[in-house]
Amino acid sequence: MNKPLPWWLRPWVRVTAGLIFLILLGGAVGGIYLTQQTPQQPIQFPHSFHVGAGIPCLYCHPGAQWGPVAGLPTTQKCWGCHQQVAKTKTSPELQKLVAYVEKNEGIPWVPVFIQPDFVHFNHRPHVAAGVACETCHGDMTKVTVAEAKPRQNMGWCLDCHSKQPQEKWTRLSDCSTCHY
Amino acid sequence: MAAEVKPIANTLHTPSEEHEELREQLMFDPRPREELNRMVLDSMTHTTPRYWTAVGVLTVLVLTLLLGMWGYLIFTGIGISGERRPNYWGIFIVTFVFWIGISHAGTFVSAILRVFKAEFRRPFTRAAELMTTFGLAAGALWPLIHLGRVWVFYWMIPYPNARWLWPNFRSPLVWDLLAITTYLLSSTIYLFLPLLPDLAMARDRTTGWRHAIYRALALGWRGTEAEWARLRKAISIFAFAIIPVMFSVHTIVSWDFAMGMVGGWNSTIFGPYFIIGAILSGVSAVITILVVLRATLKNMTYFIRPEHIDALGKLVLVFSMAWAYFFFNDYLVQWYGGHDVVRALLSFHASGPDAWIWYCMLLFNIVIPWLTLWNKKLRRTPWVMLVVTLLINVGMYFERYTIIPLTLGHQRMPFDWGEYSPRFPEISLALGSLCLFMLLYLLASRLIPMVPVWEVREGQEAHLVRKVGKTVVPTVSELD
Amino acid sequence: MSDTISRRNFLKLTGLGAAGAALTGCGKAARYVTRRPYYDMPEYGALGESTYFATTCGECPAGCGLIMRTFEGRAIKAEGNPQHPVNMGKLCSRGLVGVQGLYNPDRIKGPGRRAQRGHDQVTALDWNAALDVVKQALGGGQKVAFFLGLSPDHIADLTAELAQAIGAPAPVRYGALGMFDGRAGLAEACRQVFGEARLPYFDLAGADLVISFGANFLETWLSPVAYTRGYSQFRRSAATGKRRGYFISLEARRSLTSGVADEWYPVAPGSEGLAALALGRLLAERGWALPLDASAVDVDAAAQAAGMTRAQLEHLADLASQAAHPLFIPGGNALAHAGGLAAARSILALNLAAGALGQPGGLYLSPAAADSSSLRDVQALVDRMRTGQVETLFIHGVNPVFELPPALGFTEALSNVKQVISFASFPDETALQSDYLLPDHTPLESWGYQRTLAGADRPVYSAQQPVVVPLYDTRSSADVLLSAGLLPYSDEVDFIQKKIAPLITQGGNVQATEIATFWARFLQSGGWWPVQAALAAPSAPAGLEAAAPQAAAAPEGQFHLVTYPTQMGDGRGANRPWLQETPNPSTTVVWNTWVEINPATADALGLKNDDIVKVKSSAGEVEAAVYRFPAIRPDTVAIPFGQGHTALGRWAEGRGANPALLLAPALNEAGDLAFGDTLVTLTPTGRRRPLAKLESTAGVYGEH
Amino acid sequence: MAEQIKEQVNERWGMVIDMNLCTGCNACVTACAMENNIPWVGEDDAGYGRGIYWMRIQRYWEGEYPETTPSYQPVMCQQCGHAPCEPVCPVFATVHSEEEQINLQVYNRCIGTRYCANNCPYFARSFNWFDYSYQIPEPLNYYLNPNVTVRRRGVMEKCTFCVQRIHAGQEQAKAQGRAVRDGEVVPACAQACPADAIIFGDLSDPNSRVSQAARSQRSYTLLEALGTEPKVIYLKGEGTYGG
Amino acid sequence: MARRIIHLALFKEDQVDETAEALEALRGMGIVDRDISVISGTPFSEKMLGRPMTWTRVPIIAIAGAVVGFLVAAFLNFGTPLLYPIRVGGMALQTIPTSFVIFFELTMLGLLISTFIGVFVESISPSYGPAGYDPRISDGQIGVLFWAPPELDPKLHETLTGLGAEIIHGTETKKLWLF
Repeated sequence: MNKPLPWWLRPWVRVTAGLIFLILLGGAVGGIYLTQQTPQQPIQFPHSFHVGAGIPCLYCHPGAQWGPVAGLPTTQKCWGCHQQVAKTKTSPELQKLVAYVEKNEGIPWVPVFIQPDFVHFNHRPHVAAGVACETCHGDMTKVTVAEAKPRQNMGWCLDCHSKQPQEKWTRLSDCSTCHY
Repeated sequence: MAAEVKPIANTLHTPSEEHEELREQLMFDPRPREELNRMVLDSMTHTTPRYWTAVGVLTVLVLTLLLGMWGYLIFTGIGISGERRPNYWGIFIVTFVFWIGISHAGTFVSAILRVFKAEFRRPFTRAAELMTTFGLAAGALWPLIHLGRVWVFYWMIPYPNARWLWPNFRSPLVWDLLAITTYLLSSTIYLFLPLLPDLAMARDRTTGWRHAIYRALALGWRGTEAEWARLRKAISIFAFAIIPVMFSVHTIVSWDFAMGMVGGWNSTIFGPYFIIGAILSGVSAVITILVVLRATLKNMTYFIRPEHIDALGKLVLVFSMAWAYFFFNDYLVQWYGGHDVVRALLSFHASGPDAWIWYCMLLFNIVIPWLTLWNKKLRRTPWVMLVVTLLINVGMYFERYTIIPLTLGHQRMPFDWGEYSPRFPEISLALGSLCLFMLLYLLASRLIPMVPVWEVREGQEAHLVRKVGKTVVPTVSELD
Repeated sequence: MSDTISRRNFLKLTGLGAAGAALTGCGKAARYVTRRPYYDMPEYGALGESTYFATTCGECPAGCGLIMRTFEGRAIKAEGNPQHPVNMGKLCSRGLVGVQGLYNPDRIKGPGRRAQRGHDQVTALDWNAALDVVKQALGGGQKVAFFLGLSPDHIADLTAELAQAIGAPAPVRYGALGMFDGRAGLAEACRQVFGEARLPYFDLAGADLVISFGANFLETWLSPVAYTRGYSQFRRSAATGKRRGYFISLEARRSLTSGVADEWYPVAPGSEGLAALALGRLLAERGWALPLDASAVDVDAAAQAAGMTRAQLEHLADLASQAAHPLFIPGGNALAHAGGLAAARSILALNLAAGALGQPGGLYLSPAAADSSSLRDVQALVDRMRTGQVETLFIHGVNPVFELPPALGFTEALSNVKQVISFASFPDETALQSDYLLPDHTPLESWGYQRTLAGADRPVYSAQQPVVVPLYDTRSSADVLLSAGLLPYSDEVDFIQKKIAPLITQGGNVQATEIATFWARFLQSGGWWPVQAALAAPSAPAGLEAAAPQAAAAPEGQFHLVTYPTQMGDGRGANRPWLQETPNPSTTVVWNTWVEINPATADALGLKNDDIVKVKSSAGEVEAAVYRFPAIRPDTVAIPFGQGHTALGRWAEGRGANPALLLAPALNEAGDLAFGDTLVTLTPTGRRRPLAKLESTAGVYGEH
Repeated sequence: MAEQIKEQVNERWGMVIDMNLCTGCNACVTACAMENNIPWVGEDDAGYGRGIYWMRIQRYWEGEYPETTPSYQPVMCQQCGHAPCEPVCPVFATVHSEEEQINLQVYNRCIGTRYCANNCPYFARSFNWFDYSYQIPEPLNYYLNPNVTVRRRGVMEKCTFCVQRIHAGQEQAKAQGRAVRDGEVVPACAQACPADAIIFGDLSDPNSRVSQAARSQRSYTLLEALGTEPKVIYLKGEGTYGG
Repeated sequence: MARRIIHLALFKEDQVDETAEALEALRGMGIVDRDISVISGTPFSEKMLGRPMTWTRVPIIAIAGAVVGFLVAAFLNFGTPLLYPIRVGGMALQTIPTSFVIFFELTMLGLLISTFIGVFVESISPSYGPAGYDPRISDGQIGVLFWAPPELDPKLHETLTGLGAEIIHGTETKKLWLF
């Protein structure tokens, strides 16, 4: 007997349901992917080259040693070296820097390592405690444009904090250390 | 309808006059199993336009009043409710306690009566257990609705996260979560286990999608001796274990309040007080439901007799008295203790702008039951019982209202005294959860055998004539 | 000016959009906010470190010193300047919410020309065109008039010079706060008693007994932060080794100040002078040398008129005669009567008799002459406007359409002025009636100075400097006025530097030999002041006449009206949402206007809390909700000032009622508005509108 | 440098409020709001009891006219040692800081049960009924303090003793290799208070100004009978000032 | 092993006594209890039909579940506070009075869930008795399923029909559940 298929078995229902599912899944995946993407920078700054040239991190990000924010280099800081670098005149990427200098504008760097609003991070104690930059920011000799290290979440922070001596743990696990 | 079916007079004992009343209550006019099966299945498959209208209306109401409003609440904020400083808890928690209370009696009636082998329980245990499950389903929504950030409610669930930060097991709310989860799961299982033979029965007599559902749910039930033995064992474990769980649930709900520092809440008798209140409201709700089922569901006049309602009515009367005792106990001690805050609070309950709630609570929970339920005739009149039990539930709702927002409003700092009045979204959500309960019940009434046929039949067969010497022993419990 | 400021190296921050924008929780926009950098920003400014600037609070004329915390080019938090002699690191609510003025979204964002007065439509104007308008207008000579607010002082000095240069009448300087302070009366009384028209400064810190006659010095009077500081010292004993100060207040309504008084006497409005005179007589009997002859005063009658008993006055006299450093403070409410000047004189004379002049715990005279005008001058200006003698009116720092009693006719007279040029930063009522809007910077964006008149024991030049780059296309009014080239100053900063240059030689906290260094240090420390307390001691009195003002009791069915400014100040605070939400100290009401009525009176009138009542005087009427205020005379009602705006942006508009509508333009001898003599009737409207308040509305004070 | 810094910091922050000096002017309330990014809620919600005040001045009237006297009681989170709000939170969103010995509210952990607010006998907690801070129009949000989290709807908040200032002070002291000085850390309310009625400091240091004031015979704590061990101490009544 | 034919003898619902007799008769014919299973729509105890006691693991599973629940509770109560120690309200990290609540709830949860799991697992696990089913069982009829050698067929038939049973030879083992 050729019974009509129940509605949930009909092809168009299944195709539609499948499509809706795929769209939702795609949206979710895409949304998550977009938030995890490394942002576009105004200048494709090659960290690997600069670090390889022996420039210490704190030269361009000096705030890390005395305050909460490491800071992004100003146009002047770049220009301080680059006006003496021959390549500045030839490299198309560096022409952008020249343009900023000529316009007397800052370079609109996009900060990459950003903690959420409710997390208050301070570089100084970490630098003072001897934490190397690459512990959190990755090995910059292998990175050109800065990339966000994924999953810098609270568990990641605590992983390191919990390895500290016991007497520090009270402070390092205190909620108000980061959240207020 | 029932009159069409003739009793199998040749095989079964004809009741003598003096036992007739008792026997009717115990359904001592037995009918063959086949007949009972047919009647129950008939009630499940028989739908009228009125039924579909009710389902449609309730579905729309649930979608708008409950789900729509909840969505709106989530997207705008708890502020659309009437809560404010200092009444941080309002209708949300009142309704939560109300539903948890309702959900108590289902299990209470079923498990306690099962444990005590009270024979009259048989036809309505299923209806009561369903009430428990759906009452819990409606109630368990409320802590979620109440949350300021419901999208992270799972932080209350104990699971290992990257931070090794677990819930606070010293918080009564976590106890609540565990207790309600336990109770919801166990009461659902407790509903399901005795349902197995009936599902198998339904499986054998249906086709199409119903058959598919029942086949899946009946777990291949055949009725072998091993299966029956297993079932008996499991049911008796449940009947004994679920009673303390049930008591713990409402005790823990009461601890949400009693553990606090709020004047008027910090009371050691809140646990039993809440339990008694819950059972009072729950048994009343069972009666309400039975009356409604009897009037609306096909063939139910055979299974649910005024005598059942009568017996439950006696229970309600007893619990109304017990509730009054606990209420007085709580009130007197708090009043006599003489703390200024509490005294001001108690006089606020009785004389504040919302005093009518307090008086209605006493009227509905004490005066009306005491005036009506001593009378057997009234107890056997379904519509009277419907009215009385509905009023008791309103009264119990008022009790929770008095305990929660009205008490929160008058605490230790008069500068921060406040009044609470629910706003439309809260009322809508509360009505929506009532609609959800009714909708679930309506749907279940057409999906699940509302009468545990095998239990009824078991009872009836157990009453087959047993001669002990020269007398006839009518009940199994006496036989044991 | 803009050239000067470019050194400040700030850039407005638009990209980061503050924490608010970074709140979405997830998504690209939140995680990777594009930060627009501040080029030439000193590096520390880009490193998440706050930068602090000393400046002067512009929210009221008291001139408290501020330390503004800025962060990445944004002004974050106003903190008090601990060095500043006026506030010593302390601040009041008004100063604290100054940033909500700076970043107010309703600010006027650029110059414009209004198509029609009273209408919203404004066509944007180029600053060059605007400057031409000003230049042309200034050519009008004596047909030009300036109406200025009480702050800042450098604009006043500049306009005074400018007026002189073009032959225009001297600028009129007036504001609601001055009106409520009774400034003109106070200065005039000082002139009569001490020979110099200056504002007095009462050294609360050194006193051991203070009797206040209607002075709300803890809330708004003259320099509330300075007086609260003084009050705090007055109440302590350890610091001075003396016993805790004792404070008595005579006021019809228990204001914030009277609220902390040890004794409060609800005297009838207008009878303060009489009470002071009677007290004087009793003190004279106790051996005080009163500079005026009070022997004619009938103490019993005076006590009765004031609503006191003789025993109470005797008690006050006993306390005063036993005190080592008694102070008698004549406050705004005592001065705002027909006999206000006489009252002030009587009260100041008590200080004189106590011998508390020019020493700790006594009375000083402020160094500078009180340069605010009296309402009489305003009335003269209104007359000139009405008769068409004013072609161009420049308005700066004041909102006369709102602040002045409409009965004075300012708004009507405005229609006879050919062009009105407003420098307002906010679209206030007066700006709405102006033809040209040439918005000035808000105080936190501008240069300037304020001479402290009555809040410190020394002369103070409080420095004002921009803490952020101007947010919008606004321009300093001083620069605008100087652009006409009529004065020998290149720009605002040049003007200010020339004005403060004489201070270099006077020593003080800022030491420098030439103006550049002096200027830098002047800005850095927040102003100039002598290191030591240095105020003139008042001189001996001339013969004083003892005029006993007759206080009239309110006729049956009518009530005295007390109008007092709240944290809204002269009304400009109404567009600061947090000032609106800060509870009024006495009533805890927020966001609205209320009428304070004694509960007994309210019962007699059948009024409950939140009932809307119509308050009617000879000049006008307003409606507001009733607040049953237990500490007010039964024959008096009080309405706070500051609300009832018809303009001034989203948070101020259409909120509450403006009691100025009720004030008749009756002046007293000193030229002050005798607003305390206003009589009103109350008519219940039958409507209700619950007042928003912080205190419990449930059953604490009787009503459920 | 790092070696010199004492790792164990044992401050016990406390506050003394002298009620004889408090004039009830509400400057502290405003200062608190401006420092801590507290949003305003508007007339309707404020009137409805949704105003967010980390501290508020309770004004009570005493006596009959004409002896009607207001009494002003500034009340903020009392930073209880035995805080009733803490154990009831199911998710540890309000916890006791071992480090600062104060009560913490972790906004990002809060799920909004509002249990803590019920259980606070001082009513010191405010709930974000709506996204109030989210509604702050541009550019008014420019003044928001970057050191304080801007709260969104559905979370509880309360006075933190300006913990961001405490941290900044400790951080600065540490960077300079010294201990925090008395008076170096002040919360916004104490900083603004024109009457200087609020003293803040380290109660564990017997010589600090706040400790000396707390030992005064005039001192009392709010709702002392509840045993919450508040860190806010009030001074009232006659007696010599300062102990 | 050769496929044995399953026989099903159906008795009316009131023929309990006859069923018992039939079982007795079957045993007399040399069919062991293991090869017989009784299916019924109403629970009859083994005693009533003279059958050997059946044996179930449900109670043991239930107790095992309760023990697991207890251990989980112990971990949550006393283990988790150590993982991230947070102090609240001046209480100790691990409080005994509050732990009773958790212990109780989780033990009960373990007990009840595992009871169900026991029932479920035993229900769907294969049974060794003769399979077979007839929908009439759920009408209250009593079925006796048994394997019998073909040579007994006539005898069986005679005996069982004599007791009033309806005999179905070689009942098919219908699939009653999903798998």
